[in-house]
Amino acid sequence: MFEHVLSFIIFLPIVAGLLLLATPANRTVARFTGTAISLAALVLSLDLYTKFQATGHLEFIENIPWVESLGINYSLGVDGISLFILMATSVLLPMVYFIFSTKEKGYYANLLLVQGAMTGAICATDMVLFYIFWEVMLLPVFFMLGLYGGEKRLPATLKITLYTIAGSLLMLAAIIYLGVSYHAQFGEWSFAMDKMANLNLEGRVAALAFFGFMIAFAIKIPLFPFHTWLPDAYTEAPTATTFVLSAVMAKIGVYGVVRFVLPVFDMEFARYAILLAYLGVIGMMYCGIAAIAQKDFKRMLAFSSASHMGIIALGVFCMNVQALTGSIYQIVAHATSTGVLFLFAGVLEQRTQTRSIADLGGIAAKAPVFALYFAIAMLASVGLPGTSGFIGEFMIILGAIKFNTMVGVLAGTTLIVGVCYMLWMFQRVFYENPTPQSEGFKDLSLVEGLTFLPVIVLIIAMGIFPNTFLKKITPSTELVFSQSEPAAVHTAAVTPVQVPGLNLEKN
Amino acid sequence: MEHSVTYLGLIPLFPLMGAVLIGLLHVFTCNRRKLPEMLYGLLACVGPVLSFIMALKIFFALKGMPADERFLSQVAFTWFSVGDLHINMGFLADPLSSLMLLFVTLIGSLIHIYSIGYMKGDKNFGKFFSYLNLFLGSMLILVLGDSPVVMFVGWEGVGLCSYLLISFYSDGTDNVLAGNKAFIVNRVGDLGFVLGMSFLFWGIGSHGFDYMSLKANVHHLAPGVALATCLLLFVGATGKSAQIPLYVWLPDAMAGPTPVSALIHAATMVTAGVYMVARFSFLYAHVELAGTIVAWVGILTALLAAIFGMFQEDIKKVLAYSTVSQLGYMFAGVGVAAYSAGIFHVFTHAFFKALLFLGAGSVICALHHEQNIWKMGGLKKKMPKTYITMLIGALALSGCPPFSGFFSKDEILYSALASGHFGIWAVGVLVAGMTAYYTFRMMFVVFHGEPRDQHAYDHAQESPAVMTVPLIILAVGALFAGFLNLPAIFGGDQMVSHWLAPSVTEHHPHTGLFVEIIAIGASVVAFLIGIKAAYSRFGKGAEEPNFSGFADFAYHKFYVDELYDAVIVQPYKRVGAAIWKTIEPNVTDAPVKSVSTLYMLLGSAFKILQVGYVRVYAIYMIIGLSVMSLFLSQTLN
Amino acid sequence: MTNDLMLLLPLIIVGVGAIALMLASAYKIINNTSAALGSALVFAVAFLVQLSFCLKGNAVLFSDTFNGILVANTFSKGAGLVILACGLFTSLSSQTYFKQNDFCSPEYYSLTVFAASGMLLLTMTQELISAFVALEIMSLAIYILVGYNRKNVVAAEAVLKYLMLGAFAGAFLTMGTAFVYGQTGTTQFAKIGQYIAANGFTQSPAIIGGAFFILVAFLFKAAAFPFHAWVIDVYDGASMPITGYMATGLKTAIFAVFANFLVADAQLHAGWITFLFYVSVLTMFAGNLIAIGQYSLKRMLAASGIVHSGYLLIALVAVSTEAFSGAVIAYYLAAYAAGTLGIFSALSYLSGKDEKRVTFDDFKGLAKVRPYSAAAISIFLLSMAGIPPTAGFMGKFYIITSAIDAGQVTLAVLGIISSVISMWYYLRLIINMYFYEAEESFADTVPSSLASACTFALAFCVFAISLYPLAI
Amino acid sequence: MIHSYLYLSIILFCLGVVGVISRRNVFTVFMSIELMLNSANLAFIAFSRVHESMDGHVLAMMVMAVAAAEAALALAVVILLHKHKSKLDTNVFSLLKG
Repeated sequence: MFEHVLSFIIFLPIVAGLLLLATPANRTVARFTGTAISLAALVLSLDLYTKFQATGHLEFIENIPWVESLGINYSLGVDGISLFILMATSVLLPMVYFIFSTKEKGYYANLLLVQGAMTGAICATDMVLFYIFWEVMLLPVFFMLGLYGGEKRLPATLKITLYTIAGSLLMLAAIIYLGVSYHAQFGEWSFAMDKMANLNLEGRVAALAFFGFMIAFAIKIPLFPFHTWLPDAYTEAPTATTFVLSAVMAKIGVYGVVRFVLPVFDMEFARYAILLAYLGVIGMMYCGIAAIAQKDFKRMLAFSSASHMGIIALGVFCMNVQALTGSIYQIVAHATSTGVLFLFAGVLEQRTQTRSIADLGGIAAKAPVFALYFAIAMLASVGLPGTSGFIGEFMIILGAIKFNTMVGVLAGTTLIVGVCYMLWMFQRVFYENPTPQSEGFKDLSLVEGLTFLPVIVLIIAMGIFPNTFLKKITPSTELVFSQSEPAAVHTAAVTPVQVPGLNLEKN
Repeated sequence: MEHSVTYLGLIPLFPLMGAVLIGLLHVFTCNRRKLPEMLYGLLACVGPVLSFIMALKIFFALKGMPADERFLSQVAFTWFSVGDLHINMGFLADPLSSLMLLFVTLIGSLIHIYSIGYMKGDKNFGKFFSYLNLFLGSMLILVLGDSPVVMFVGWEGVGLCSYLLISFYSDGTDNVLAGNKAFIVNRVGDLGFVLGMSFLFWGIGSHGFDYMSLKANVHHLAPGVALATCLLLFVGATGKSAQIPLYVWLPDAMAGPTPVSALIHAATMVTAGVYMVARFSFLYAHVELAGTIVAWVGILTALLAAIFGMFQEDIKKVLAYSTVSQLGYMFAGVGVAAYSAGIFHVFTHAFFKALLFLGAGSVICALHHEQNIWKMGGLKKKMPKTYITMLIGALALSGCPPFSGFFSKDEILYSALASGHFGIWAVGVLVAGMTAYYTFRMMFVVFHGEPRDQHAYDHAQESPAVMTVPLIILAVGALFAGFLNLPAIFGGDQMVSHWLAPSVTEHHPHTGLFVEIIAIGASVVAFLIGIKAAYSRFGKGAEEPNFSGFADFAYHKFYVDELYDAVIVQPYKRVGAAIWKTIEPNVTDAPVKSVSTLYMLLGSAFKILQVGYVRVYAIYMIIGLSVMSLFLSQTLN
Repeated sequence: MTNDLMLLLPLIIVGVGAIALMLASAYKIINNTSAALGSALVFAVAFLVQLSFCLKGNAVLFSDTFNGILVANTFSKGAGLVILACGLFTSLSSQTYFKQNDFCSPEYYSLTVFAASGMLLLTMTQELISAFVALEIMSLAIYILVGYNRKNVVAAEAVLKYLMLGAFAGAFLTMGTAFVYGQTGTTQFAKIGQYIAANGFTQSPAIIGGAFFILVAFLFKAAAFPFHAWVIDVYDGASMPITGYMATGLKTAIFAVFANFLVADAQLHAGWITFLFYVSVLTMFAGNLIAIGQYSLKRMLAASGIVHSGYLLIALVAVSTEAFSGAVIAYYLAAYAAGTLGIFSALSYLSGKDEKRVTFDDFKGLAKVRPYSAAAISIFLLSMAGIPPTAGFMGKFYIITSAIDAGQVTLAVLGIISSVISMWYYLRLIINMYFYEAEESFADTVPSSLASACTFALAFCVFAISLYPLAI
Repeated sequence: MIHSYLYLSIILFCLGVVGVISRRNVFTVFMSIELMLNSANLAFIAFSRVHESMDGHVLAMMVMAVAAAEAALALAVVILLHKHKSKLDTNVFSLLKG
């Protein structure tokens, strides 16, 4: 069984979800099934984590030919980069079932489906398979958002769906282009990710394919200025969906860049990295500043999430191992901080029936445990040392300085930007005097407290003992750059797009 | 000599564990039944006291070593390691950090004890001590960290704790705002720190990013990068240590409980900047320009804060500006490469400033949280212990020989003069006079003269022993700490300077006795003039003045807060609103919207074309056919 | 000879079955239901026979059978399979449809089978006049089926439009055939190809003009821009199962003969590439733009049919004349047929009496009342939209791959953009079904029926086809 | 000689096209289509003569047969339409549009 553990982690939730939808199960059964299956996936993932060798290469490989004439395989595998996103998915999603109960069965079924699809996208090592999971993971979100979202859910649903599909279809064209190029250059069909690094891509079409990938990922991440679907979708979506979107799905966009764009399009990447890095930085500042103007705490968190994603994406564009590792680390950290903040926002909304910051106040005194949890997640989100948020952010800024001083300095402002809106919100919601809505605020129940506890512990543990986690990531990230070593030789000949900014070496 | 030990990590761990324990106890009990305050108090004091004992142990361990090999280190574990970047969770105790450790833990412990009395009856008693312990723990990490990154943990930690403690009375909006301000302004500084670290790392960090390795490789650093690093790190220091232009948070930080102010101003937090510059003395010594900039920023801050201090009416704000001003001195000291003098001033300042704050707290407590000095007066009789101890503190602050402040401040001014920074020295002397003036203005108004608020005066009484005993201990420190670094001219042997010598890169200029006497003389004269001026105006009781002209301007702190608000805060908020209300829907989202609009328009156009007349469809076919024929004849020829 | 006839067996079965059904209904031997089942039986038997031929492996290319008029290769067999399956599902869902509509007579099913025989012949034909005859066999049957509801003026209008424009296009086909015959002296694809290979395509205006006219006729039947305008109205006027039949079976047959004609010679194909490029792009976009403005589901599906014709034209542009297998086209047709037929069979039982529910709004909240039907419809829509893991996605994937492989990157990208645009109107129906409260209970729909069985079988097919690996 | 037949055929074809797109009467339209088909037949016969084979004649016969079937259907449709609206103007039948 263990050689197929990835398939199990992927298809257990999918099959369970489909069964739930197909049978007249009631919502208690659905919730129970969801809990059990997601816990089962967690157990499998933990087992996988402990057995992971950290060689830097893919492990737990499964490979079954599918469309042999085109070299499409059902192939799975994880390396240090995907392992962490996989773990974030498996660890975080079970929480949802414990926290929110007043929903229909389809809600749980969709959650299971999205979990399976996301895991599939993370583990797939064939581009076509990846694409299939990539698209499939949008569908449950579409239904969850449309069925269980807030009042203005329909425009938000349409926008996120059309926007992301538009991007991903462009990626499909790019994927096919890669497959065809591989056929042209090596005489055999293949869509395997690891083979694509051997491709020698040049010219205008290659640049277009690069943008095909980049736009798809930029929309998913979302990178400025492709983020406009985000505030509405995050705000209107039910909490669990927002959580899934921000904690995992957005990360798969970043993961895609690392997996596809970085090894395959080394030339284009070297040429456009600076532009993309600026987009990341601008997005971070833009969304961070916009967050301060929000009156709805969920929307504020949405902007905050977008702001952080800008920084995470930046780490990938900096083309050095510190920044990349920082990004991967920050992916998990962000999932545990901002992602969890969305869950807390859901708890707030559930108990006070409002999302307006102005309607709340004084909750810290009413609910000290909740306030403590919230504060820890918030501090992780603003990157306080000792929490998970710091390590990644620090390494990204460090790497960005190396990449381009100007970008690095701007990236550093995330320290300030993040803290501004977070403290402002914390002040309004948790400090000051209670309002009628928050007057009877109940603290977290024992079950809720225990459910969140692992994440809170994880936030602290990731801040204090990051190396236990990094040990599994770094072999893979270091490999990304050692693999493109020969490419680096000819990327040296590439003139990057001219953007103002100092270079450290020139100082 | 065995330099590797295993107990360094315990020093910050004691208070941190206390913080976690107390915090959890508080969180889980505060809304049910209250635990006795004494339990929290005891738990809270255990950590700092144990740390203090450990600090003594370390001090003596170091003392037992040969002077140039005085260090202890501990690598607890690898914190993170990626590529060239290896960061250990490591601790380093050398003379510099051991000195810091000693007084931080000592004063920290005293403040903890004092707080038991001060916070009596507060509903968040447990929370307060949890924060206080956390604060001290962070500071100890900052002091002990063996690399800039570990230091940064404490650096940010104290920032966080200052936020938590300043907004401790969290139902008041102003308090929380003050907390926010402290955290955000500190974050601005932290940005500088992080960027500085990054530059340093890419410059020389690949061989190891701890102080030892950095010191060994500092000569490889390109001059430009070195200057940038120094200045960026100094930006961090201005944030933490409240220097121009980031000093604005410190006076507002008075919103927190008074022991917190004492802690922030004396033992932790604000001295971190000075300590950091001293830590990086090898770097600053490498770039002279950076040092000069540091010194000038410091001394100008000292001047500015002294001006503000002369017109404050809140007893704590007077002290707050005096702190900013004294910090300016310290930076002037480290800026002119007199690191030991700067650190010595940190050391003495810790005693007398803690003393003054705790004394002020005692006064405030006695007057039921009245802080306006113009509502006080004549308290000398009611609170003799407080008065005497505070007087000692005030004399030390003003630089009256032989109190501790005199020696340390004098050392700085002398160093400035000796190293040829005449301007800095001159401003320093001026500020010394102003310091004496505003300090004694406060003393005279509060303790002398007639009571201005009879009702409050009648109810005022001396504080309990748990508060006064720390005052007395601190007073002893404020009196005698100066003798530890007695310069040769007074027959001393500059113990502290020699102790610190292995840790900091400095060279003592050799000047004649004449210069030294000028420096001392000028300081004493300035002190005397200042105290005379204060006495003549406030010595026999004075009424609250109405400010006008420059005084009014200074009373309003040159409107710097308002300026920042108008230039930075409000525009920032407006930009945020503009992005959300205007830019996002009309600019960023415009392409998306216009595409969908275009799409719908084209859709309705095509709908019109479906007219329903079959003849027209035939015409479409013929038109299409004709166009295609044309096209064909074009392409095929 | 026996072997040749064996390979024609499906066609023979269908033809004989059609005649038998016609006679039986003329003599009133059978009622509507048994006619439906009878036609379904004919289709099923023919389908199984065809399937057994397909599974038997590579058939011999017998170019001289019937003097080179017909051919039975993998492509024609695959297309034949699709057509027979379409016929089968159409018959079955018609049976349910006529439980709610009362204009049925047993001849209806006979005509369905007749149409299928024309389609089958069309897939196999290798000659212009037999193509014309097959086309007309198919079309005449379909004309009648479109106007079958004689009491309905809309159906009459639809048949008028279809017949008039169809005959108009048929005239072009004959004129084109005449030109090609005049220049080459033959009407067989293979010999035309030889002639062009020997003498060059661009040299002779008669061939160019003739081929152009033939293409116009095919493009008309395939509903390509600018010959698409009739499709919307005719599909709208026809009854549900027939609309589905037209959209799938007829299209399959047309694209089969289209492809067979185009690959007759490399020069012929090359000569039309640029032309077809623009036609396919315009077809996709025109279809999309028409579709977004529609309120009626049938009209929307008709317009989406135009878009899919555009994709198939991409495949035609990208086919290789040397090693033509038609696998991509056949796969796409199968995938498209599964989706479209599925929707129409679902609509056959959901639309109610006299097709009273046909607009988007009529299906609001369907998921609350009929969750499984709504789920099936969503699957079909997603397949048509090309969302994985449905057959529609794989079909689109193969088409785009073949286009890029043939160097048509621009066309591929435009195809992708078009499918982004198409997403909106497919999603619109899903949104209506799922995200609104039910306005009515759909109580009058036939609860469990042949049509619903077809629907779920097709929903299963959508996934099954997607997993079936294709050998290009 | 062949050219004359071809010109005639093309002229007839064009007349048919013009008839289809310009006339509104259903009958006239169908007659125009018949004209087009017959012009094609003329071309077939003429080409048959050029190639000196009988193929063209066969083809013409085929086309005539199909045209006859179509015409029969067309007449049925005409009757149907007349029953509905009592008019044979094609513009009357424009319920389906948009």
